[in-house]
Formats: sequence, structure tokens, C-alpha cells
Amino acid sequence: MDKYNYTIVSNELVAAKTYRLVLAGPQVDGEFVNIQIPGYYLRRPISICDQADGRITLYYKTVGEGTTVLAAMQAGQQLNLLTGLGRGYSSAACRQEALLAAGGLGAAPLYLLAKKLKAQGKKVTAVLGFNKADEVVLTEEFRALCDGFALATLDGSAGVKGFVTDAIATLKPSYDFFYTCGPMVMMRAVCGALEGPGEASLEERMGCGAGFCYCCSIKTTAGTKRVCKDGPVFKKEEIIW
Amino acid sequence: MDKYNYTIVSNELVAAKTYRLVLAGPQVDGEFVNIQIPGYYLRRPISICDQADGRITLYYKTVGEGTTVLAAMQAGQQLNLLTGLGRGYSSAACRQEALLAAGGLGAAPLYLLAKKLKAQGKKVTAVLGFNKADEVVLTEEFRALCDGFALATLDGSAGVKGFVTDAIATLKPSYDFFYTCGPMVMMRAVCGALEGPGEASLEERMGCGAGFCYCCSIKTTAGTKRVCKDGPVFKKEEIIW
Amino acid sequence: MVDLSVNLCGINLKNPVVPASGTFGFGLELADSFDLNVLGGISLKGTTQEPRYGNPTPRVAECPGGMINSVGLQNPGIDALVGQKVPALRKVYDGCVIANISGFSVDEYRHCCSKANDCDGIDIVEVNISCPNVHNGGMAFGTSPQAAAEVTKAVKEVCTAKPVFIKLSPNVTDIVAIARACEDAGADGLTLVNTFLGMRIDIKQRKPVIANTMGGYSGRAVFPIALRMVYQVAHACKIPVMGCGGVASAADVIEMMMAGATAVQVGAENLRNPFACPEIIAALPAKLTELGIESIKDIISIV
Amino acid sequence: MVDLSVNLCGINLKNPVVPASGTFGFGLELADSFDLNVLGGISLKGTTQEPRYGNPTPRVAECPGGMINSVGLQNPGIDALVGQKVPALRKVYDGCVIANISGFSVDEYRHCCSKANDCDGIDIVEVNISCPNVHNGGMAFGTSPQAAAEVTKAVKEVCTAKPVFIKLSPNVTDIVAIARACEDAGADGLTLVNTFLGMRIDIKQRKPVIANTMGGYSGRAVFPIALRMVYQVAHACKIPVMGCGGVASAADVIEMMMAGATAVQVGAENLRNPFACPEIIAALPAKLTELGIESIKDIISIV
Ligand SMILES: Cc1cc2nc3c(=O)[nH]c(=O)nc-3n(C[C@H](O)[C@H](O)[C@H](O)COP(=O)(O)OP(=O)(O)OC[C@H]3O[C@@H](n4cnc5c(N)ncnc54)[C@H](O)[C@@H]3O)c2cc1C
Ligand SMILES: Cc1cc2nc3c(=O)[nH]c(=O)nc-3n(C[C@H](O)[C@H](O)[C@H](O)COP(=O)(O)OP(=O)(O)OC[C@H]3O[C@@H](n4cnc5c(N)ncnc54)[C@H](O)[C@@H]3O)c2cc1C
Ligand SMILES: Cc1cc2nc3c(=O)[nH]c(=O)nc-3n(C[C@H](O)[C@H](O)[C@H](O)COP(=O)(O)O)c2cc1C
Ligand SMILES: Cc1cc2nc3c(=O)[nH]c(=O)nc-3n(C[C@H](O)[C@H](O)[C@H](O)COP(=O)(O)O)c2cc1C
Ligand code: FES
Ligand code: FES
Repeated sequence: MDKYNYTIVSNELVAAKTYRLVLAGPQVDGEFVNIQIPGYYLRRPISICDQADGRITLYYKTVGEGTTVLAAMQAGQQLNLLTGLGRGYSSAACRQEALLAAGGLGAAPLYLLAKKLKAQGKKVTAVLGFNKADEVVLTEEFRALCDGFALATLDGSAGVKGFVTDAIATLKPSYDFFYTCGPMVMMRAVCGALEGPGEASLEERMGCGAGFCYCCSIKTTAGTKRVCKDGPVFKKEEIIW
Repeated sequence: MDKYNYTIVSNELVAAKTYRLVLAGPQVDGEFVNIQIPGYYLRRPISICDQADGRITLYYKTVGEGTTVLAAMQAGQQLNLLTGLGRGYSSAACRQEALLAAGGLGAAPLYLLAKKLKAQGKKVTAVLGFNKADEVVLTEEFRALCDGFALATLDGSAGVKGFVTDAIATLKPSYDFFYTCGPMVMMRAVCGALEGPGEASLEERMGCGAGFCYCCSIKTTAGTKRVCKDGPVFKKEEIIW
Repeated sequence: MVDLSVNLCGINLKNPVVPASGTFGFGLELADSFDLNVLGGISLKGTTQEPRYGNPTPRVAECPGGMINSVGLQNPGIDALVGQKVPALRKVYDGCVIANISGFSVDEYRHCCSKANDCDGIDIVEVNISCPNVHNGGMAFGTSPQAAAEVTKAVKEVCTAKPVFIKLSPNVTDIVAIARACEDAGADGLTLVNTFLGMRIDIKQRKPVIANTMGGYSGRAVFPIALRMVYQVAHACKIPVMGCGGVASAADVIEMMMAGATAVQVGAENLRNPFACPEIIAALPAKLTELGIESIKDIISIV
Repeated sequence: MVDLSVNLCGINLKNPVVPASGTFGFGLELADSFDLNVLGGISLKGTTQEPRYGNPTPRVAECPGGMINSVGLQNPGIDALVGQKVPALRKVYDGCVIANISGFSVDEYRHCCSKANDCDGIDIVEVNISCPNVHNGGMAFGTSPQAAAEVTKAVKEVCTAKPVFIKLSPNVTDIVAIARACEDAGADGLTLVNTFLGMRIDIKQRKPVIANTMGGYSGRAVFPIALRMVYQVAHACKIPVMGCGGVASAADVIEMMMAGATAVQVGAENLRNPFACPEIIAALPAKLTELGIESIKDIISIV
């Protein structure tokens, strides 16, 4: 774990209530960063979507006070981040073909994973699901990177109409390992519908985000685990839905 | 009382630990403004030194946390002020000739008074005292405005060596009313040494700064008074030293 | 149109927002700054039998997210309150006027409350048994159920025309026990909480910031503790609660009411922003609409 | 060279800064992030006789200037503490190790403290009689002088080799009475304070933020109340006090010590800034020099 100040390069509204935040500063390990928002006590955990050339890219939704304050911040301002947090997806678990199933901004961490899998020479199919067309992000990036791609929206306003699982059922991609990130109900449906081994990323309210306060402990089939340190990514069979 | 956001026009170090803050915004009544410092709970009271052309000029010393944070703020940033606060010097009490005796930044509110007295066609002598040359401010402004002027420093590094009272004793200005502002010990010496009627400006830790919390109450010969509302300026004979 | 009105022991408040005692003077001090009639009620500065200067200065210390005060019940005495302060306020304010009474003995409480009972301009009598600033004084009554009940009984005997709210101290192990004792003794309502006993030291000068060493801590920082106490008491008692402690926004008002408050008092926030109450009241309708709430009454004790 | 060392019941701490129990895991969790040996001491996570999962999630709520936690004593049990956690920490840390013990009965306290007494790696036993998160549990012992004395006596019987610090709850009317009871019962020192019982409501969802409804509130916001309690207790008792509650800077450490603390614990601040303790320790010498203090010992109880 490290603590750094980053400079905001850009912080733009890219979809409904959804911002892309690009930060300049050290490149990092880990699955997420924990951001100090001026005026708020606890940090806000946000997944890493991409990093390259001294830049880190994050996507976030304005859901409460902290993210709303963040959305008002401007290029040039500083943000203090804790980095090197979280155990991410095990890209090595996939032998040859991976299926990525994202719900909403779950697409963000899966993009970082997709890049890793591609760098390892694996075949990647990505299926992204959103509620409506105005929420859609990252499709161009995934399309450019992946071997297979599908987009679903609940109301059919972009891509195919229906759930991510519907789009997967239509696409019938071949894969030996799947990875999912999104709302709990969506990941549960994905883990229920998909055969074979897979991993999902959980969310929990966090104190430290770094494994020492035990605020984020959950029960799993493999015992008590800290979402921030032992996860956020867990094997499908470890999760008690 | 009013509440306004002002824009910082400039905020410069002009003497040892002393800043001149120029703000753009509405012109105001009152003797002091109460400034909200980002990150601090209570506001900080600062006397008005000058106002003209949509600008307010304040002088402040960095003595604690709040003023230190203020000193780091930059042109273009916003400050929230309560205005229209405090009962100032009664310029009408002086018939023809006024003597102004300032210790340190006590010079700031006396400058506003000097302008008023001059506008009323009165003769004004100003004596400014500081500890050392590096603390001296506002001398040019006073010199340009006043009919008589003297500067004293404790160590003699600027003007005459000694206390304000020493400089007054040398200058022997004629006056029918005196006004003083500065540290308590200095004002006490001035009120003790000078003949005739006069007024002095007190400081007290404040809650609201606007007369309704009664945190700043002091005992005077005229009963209990709120420094922020009934003062900060009191008649010499009202003050219990 | 969102309905902001609430009913406090039969008295209609146009909205639940009331400046807390000691943080709004006797009302008139603010009358030039905004129209007082936007306020649901006003709790006046704490008043005792005799006039008091209060504690020596400094009486205030800055804290992160709050402040300590040690005004020590400076006030002109009950006769000046009912004879001058209330009639003067009544000339400009038609909402709910709450007299806040302190005392050093049961007799003093009784005396002052009787005068408040007889004063036309006063709607509610709020009995402060919790001010931590007075040595051998108010504090003692607020920290034991027996003493709290004794004061309540005594003032209820004389306060026959007006609802009596007992204002509780948070500096106790079991606030529910004290609240229940007041309810059983006949209190019509409860105000909670008063300030928390706190202290700051000036590390440069190596002495307490407050002349009186300690004082009452309040402001945003105390909100989670005050909210907990309001929740506990509102769930244990049947009489209405005025919630107080750290309220600084429309969202805070809503949270206090969901915890169980029928009205909400705003204290220290007025000192840092004298326009806090009118701003909060102006912000309530939009905030309630956003939350799908049509009438603010509906959320009282909803959690 | 400023001298930062302090002496706690005969144990030399290289500086007074100690991460508070529950906010620094079992120490090892942070060993990769900075050199633990800069720390004056480490108070380990609260431990009970049997392993515990703790409370349901969410266990944490954000507040202005602080947070509420309801971890509920998740821990691997006393046998794992003395058998694995402490020996593992000892491999990388040579400062003062403080075991923090909780219990649901006097017997459980005695059992755990006896094991801690026998464990080589432990220097001080800190007995938490104040955790507000356990129903029918710890809280009760911390809110009455009799119960506090009973626990103190029981653990002192078995803790013959190590100083025993009793950790007090701030949720009481009279903390001095409880502190005195512990001192009279043989406590070697006192840690104060633990968290304040608090609550937040999610106004969108209309339910408490914390799954367990209430939890322990701490962080900068509680500093003035904690400081007041440290001051009161340090002036009423002869045994040393570890001050705790809202400490977040070198200035806060100095203020706590001036109020009477011999060492100072940093709690919730670690969660928002895991480097808080090393940063505070690094800042102390300059801050002390600025204040004209050569040895930090000299300021203990100076006010
Ligand atoms: C490992 C992890 C990765 C995440 N990655 C992303 C991401 O890439 N993009 C994104 O938009 N969101 C992400 N989230 C969720 C994000 O952390 C919350 O939306 C955010 O903290 C809300 O902050 P707020 O101040 O706006 O909300 P408020 O409700 O005002 O926050 C109050 C408190 O609750 C916490 N909180 C609220 N919602 C959540 C949540 N869903 N998960 C955890 N804590 C929460 C906040 O951190 C804060 O402590 C992630 C969460 C986790 C645990
Ligand atoms: C009517 C009036 C006019 C003033 N005019 C000026 C001026 O023109 N220029 C100037 O430099 N200073 C002026 N002061 C003093 C100025 O208010 C303090 O220096 C300032 O508040 C210190 O803030 P801080 O955060 O740096 O100090 P801290 O010590 O960190 O502040 C802690 C608290 O103490 C209060 N406080 C500290 N010192 C004083 C003080 N001397 N008087 C009142 N409150 C204090 C602060 O406002 C704050 O609430 C005036 C004070 C008063 C009462
Ligand atoms: C400056 C000041 C003076 C106060 N005086 C009184 C008083 O006279 N009577 C009383 O019952 N409460 C008094 N209080 C307590 C407040 O009414 C309120 O209960 C407390 O401050 C908690 O609310 P807050 O956190 O919003 O400030 C005073 C508070 C402050 C800050
Ligand atoms: C997440 C968390 C867990 C805690 N767990 C314990 C514990 O197990 N035992 C204990 O005695 N105190 C525990 N505490 C209380 C702290 O040790 C400390 O007394 C309290 O938080 C006040 O200090 P602070 O304001 O610096 O946080 C815990 C506090 C937090 C925030
Ligand atoms: S949030 Fe602290 S351990 Fe996970
Ligand atoms: S500071 Fe509030 S009355 Fe003067």
C-alpha cells in the first residue's frame, strides 16, 4: 500500500451520472484505489479501469455526497489516493478463452482485466449490460480490444434488449473461465447461469480499505474474508449469495 | 448583517507575517467582517481597513491555524463573509482635530476612520507604532492622508525609537478627541497618557460576531456589553482595564 | 406542494425548524437580518430568576466540526424576559415562542416557570436541566432520574397553561432512564440534547482555551450521538421529542425526524451561519420531494 | 535533539504514539506499508476467549469529522492471539505490544488475561470494559464503578507479570468515579476513551446505515470530549493514562499529554490515513521545538 497525490488531468461526464476521471501520477498495483474526498472523513474506493503512460483512468457514478463533490473537481486539482489495494481477478486462472460479464460500471475493472488477458495472448469475449443507452460506457474500448463483444440494455435502447445473461445466451461464446463485475443481483444471475469456474467482485462498505480494520468482513464458504484485502474478487463458489 | 461571497483579488505578504487581502464584492457597513475559512468551524473577525470601487482591503497577521490557511489562498478563490458587523469609532465625536494612535495592525481600522474624518474636513494626526521595521505597514497611506504623522518602533529600526506614547509626547499634536487601536497594553498606556475624551477598540474571542450568542460579553463601567455588537469600539471611560 | 407543518402538543408549527436556546439570543437580535416569521419556532436564550453576567471570557473555543461555549447563562432575569424580551419579539414574530428556563434550585425553576406560564407571548416552556456550565447548578438535575423527575413535577404544578418540555443532558450513562422519569413525572415533551462537556487546551500558552476550563461542546460533530439519543428516547417514550445536536442542513433535519423528532432545533450552526435556519427551511421542500415525501409529519419516527 | 520517550509503568516507549485497538489489526497487516518500529507501541485488535465473526455488515458509517464502527469484536480468539498473532508480530516489531482483551463475563476476562500474562511477546494488558457493540456484554462492565472494579480485581489476580490498563467507556455520567474504582481495585493504568454510542440513518433507504442500528462513534469529532475526560481522570487518579479519542496530529498528541496523558492512542485516523502514526511521530520533534519543549515527558499534565 502506498499514498500519493495525483493531479486531475480530466474529470468528464461521459454518461448519465457517470464520470471518467483521469489522474496523473505513479502507476500502481492492486484492484482499486481509495480516494480522499475533500471534506469527507472516509475514503471512497474506486476500481482501476486503465493505466498507462503515467495516467490512471477511473469511472465513477455520482451516487451520494462524496462522489458528487468529486464530480465538481477540476483539472489541475490534487487528489490523495491510497494505492496497491485489493486482490484482483486471477487472469492466470483462464487457460485460453475468457468470458467477461459486466453490469453497469462493473465494466471498468473488467477492462483492466481484458487488457491483461490479451497481453497474455488469450481470447476474450466481453458482454456489457446497462439499464439504458444513456448509461453506456467503454463499448468502443472493449470492442477494439476483444475477440467477441455484445452489448445489452434492459430497455433495448442500445444493443440487444435484456439482461447480460440473455446476451450471453444468444452469443454462446466459448470460454474456460468467466469473470463478472456488477450489481449483486446481476452477478448472482451470471454465476447461476454460467457453467464452469469463474470469479466475481464484491462491494462492501469500507473503513480502511487496506485490510486492518475488519469493517468489510463477509462470510464465505472458505471462512471469514475481508472484501478489501482477501477480495474484492472471489471465486464463484466462495460467495454466499 | 449580510452574507456575501467575495472573490480574492490579491492576498500578499506585505510585512512580517502580515498580509494584505483585497476582495471584490459588495461595499459594506460596519467595523469588521467575519470570514469563513475553509475547514474551520467558527469565522474569523478582521477589521475593515479600506473600501472603494467594489473592493475591500483587509490586513491580517498569521497567528494561528485559520489565518495560516487564509494566507495560502489565492487570487480568484472565493471567501464567504458576514458583513455589517460592529459599532465603529464615532467620527462625529471629534469636533476639529483628531489624534489616531495605532499599535501594530491596529493601524488598519484607524485608516478607514482617518478617511472618514478627512472627508468630514477634520484635521488628523496619526501615530503608528510597531515592534520592528519589518512589521511596518500603511505608513505611506497615512502620510498621504493625514495632517500630522509619526512612526515609532520599539527597537528604533524605523521611525523614532520607543512606544507610541513616546512618539506622541515628542510630537505634541493638538486634538480634541483621540482614537486608539492595538494590543491591550498599548491602548491602556495610550488611554492613561492622553488627556481628554477618546475611544479604543477591544478584541474578544467570538462565537457569532453578530450580537446574538453572548460569547463575547465583557463588563464595562456602563454594564455588560457585547464586544461584537455594542463594540468593538468603546469610550475610554467605559473600559475596565 | 410539500407540507412542512408539524404539531407539537397541539401547537401548530409552520415547519419543524427552531433555533436552539442560546444560539439565537432573544430573537430580536436577528430581526434585522431576515424575516423571523419563516421560523417554525424560536427557543429563547436560557433565563434564570435573577440577572446573570455569566462566565468570564474567553467563553468560546473552536474545535474541528464544532465549538465549545461557556456563556454560563448570561441573561437579564425572568422578569425582563416576560416583561420586555417576549413582548418585543411578539411585535415582529407570530410563530411558536419557547421560553428556556434554567435554575439552581427547584424553587427557582418553579418561580421562573410560573412567570413564563403567565406570559401571553410564550407558547412552550422548555426547562433546561442540563446546562453544564454552572457549578453546583443545572447539571445535577439532568444527570439523575430522581432529580429530573422532581424538577418536572415542580414546574408542571405551576405550568398549567402551557406544554412543558424538559431539555436533557447528553452527559449521562442512560438517557432513556432520565427521559422516562420526566415522562412519568408529567412532562409534555422532551428536548434533547444539550451540549457535551468538553475542553480544549491552547498548547502555546499551556492553559485551557476557555476561561472556565471546560464548557459545552456542540456543532456538527455531535450529530451522530444526538441522533442516537433521539432515536432511543423517541422509541422509549410517548411524548414528543425536539431533536437537537449538530443539525446543519435540510438532510440533517430529515434524519433527526426519521429518528423520532417531531421538531428539530439548530444550535451552534447559527453562530457560523446566522442564516442557517432560513436556508435550511428553504431547502427542505426540494429535499423532501427528491425523497418522495409529501408531508414532513409522515417521516417522524419512520425508522 | 528532542526526547520523545515516555515511561509507562516502567516500560520505556520510544515515543508516546500508539495505534489504538481495532484500528491497526494485529500489527502485521501494516508491516508491508511502513517500518512498524517507529511506533511507540501497538494496541492489538480486541480479543475474546473464543473466535468471533462479529456483527453483520455494513459495519461502518461515515460522519462529519468521524465514523461509526460496529465491527463487534471480530477476532480469532485468545489462543490464536498468543499462539500466532503475537509471535508473528514479534518477528518484525520490538516496541511495546499491548494486548486488548474483551469479555462477556468476569471469567472470560480472567481466562484471557491469564493467557496474555503468560505470553512473552505481550508487554501490557489492556482490558476493554467499554465496547458498546456487544449486547449484554462489555458495555455493562464499563458503566458502573462496581462492575469495573470487579473486572479489575479479577484480572489483576491473574495478570501478575504485566501492567494492566483498564480501557474506559465515555458513555457515562461520571467517568472519574469509574476511573477511581479501577484504580482502587489495583489497575496499573487507564486507557480512555473508547467509542461513543452513535447512529446514522440512510434517509434515502429509511433505515440505519449500520446493520446493527447503532455503533461506536470516533474520530476527530470526539477529541474535545475525550480530552476533557483525560483531564478529569488524570487529575483525579495517580496511575498513568493513555489518552485516546480523535487524535489526528502532532498538536493533538501534545494537547492530550498536556491534559494528562502519558501516552496517546490514535484510532479512526489510521483508517482514513494508514500512515497517520508514522506521520505524527515524524512531525512531533519540530512541533515540540516550536513550542520550546525539549522532552515530551515534561508536558504530561502540565495544564
Ligand atoms: C472495491 C470497490 C470498488 C468500487 N469501484 C467503483 C467504481 O469503479 N466506480 C464506482 O462508481 N463505484 C465503485 N464502487 C462504489 C463506490 O465506492 C461508491 O459508489 C462510493 O463510495 C459512494 O460514495 P458517496 O460518497 O457518493 O456515497 P455516500 O452514500 O454518500 O457514502 C457514504 C459512505 O458509504 C460508502 N459507500 C456508499 N456506497 C458504497 C458502495 N457501493 N460500496 C462501498 N462503499 C460505499 C462510501 O464510501 C462512504 O463511506 C466501488 C466499491 C468497492 C467496494
Ligand atoms: C473586532 C476584531 C477585529 C479584528 N481585526 C483584525 C485585523 O484587522 N487584523 C488581524 O490580523 N486580526 C484582527 N483581529 C484578530 C483576529 O480575529 C485573530 O487574529 C484571528 O481570529 C486568529 O485566527 P486564527 O485561526 O489564526 O487563530 P487561532 O488561535 O487558531 O484561532 C482559534 C480561535 O480563536 C479566535 N481568536 C484567536 N485570536 C483572536 C483574537 N485576537 N481576537 C478574536 N478572536 C481570536 C479565532 O477567531 C478562532 O475562533 C480582530 C479581532 C476582533 C475581535
Ligand atoms: C453559545 C451557546 C449558548 C447556549 N445556551 C443555552 C441555554 O441558555 N440554554 C439551553 O438549554 N441550551 C443552551 N445551549 C445549547 C443549545 O441550545 C443546544 O442544545 C446545543 O448547542 C446542541 O445543539 P447544536 O449542536 O446544534 O449546537 C447553548 C449552546 C450554545 C452553542
Ligand atoms: C474500527 C474500530 C474498531 C475498534 N475496535 C476496538 C477493540 O477491539 N477494542 C477496543 O478496546 N477498542 C476498539 N476501538 C476503539 C478505539 O480503540 C478507540 O478507543 C476509539 O476509536 C477512540 O479513538 P479514535 O477517536 O482515535 O478513533 C475500535 C475503533 C474502531 C474505529
Ligand atoms: S475495510 Fe478495513 S479491513 Fe476491509
Ligand atoms: S460573538 Fe456572539 S454576541 Fe458577540
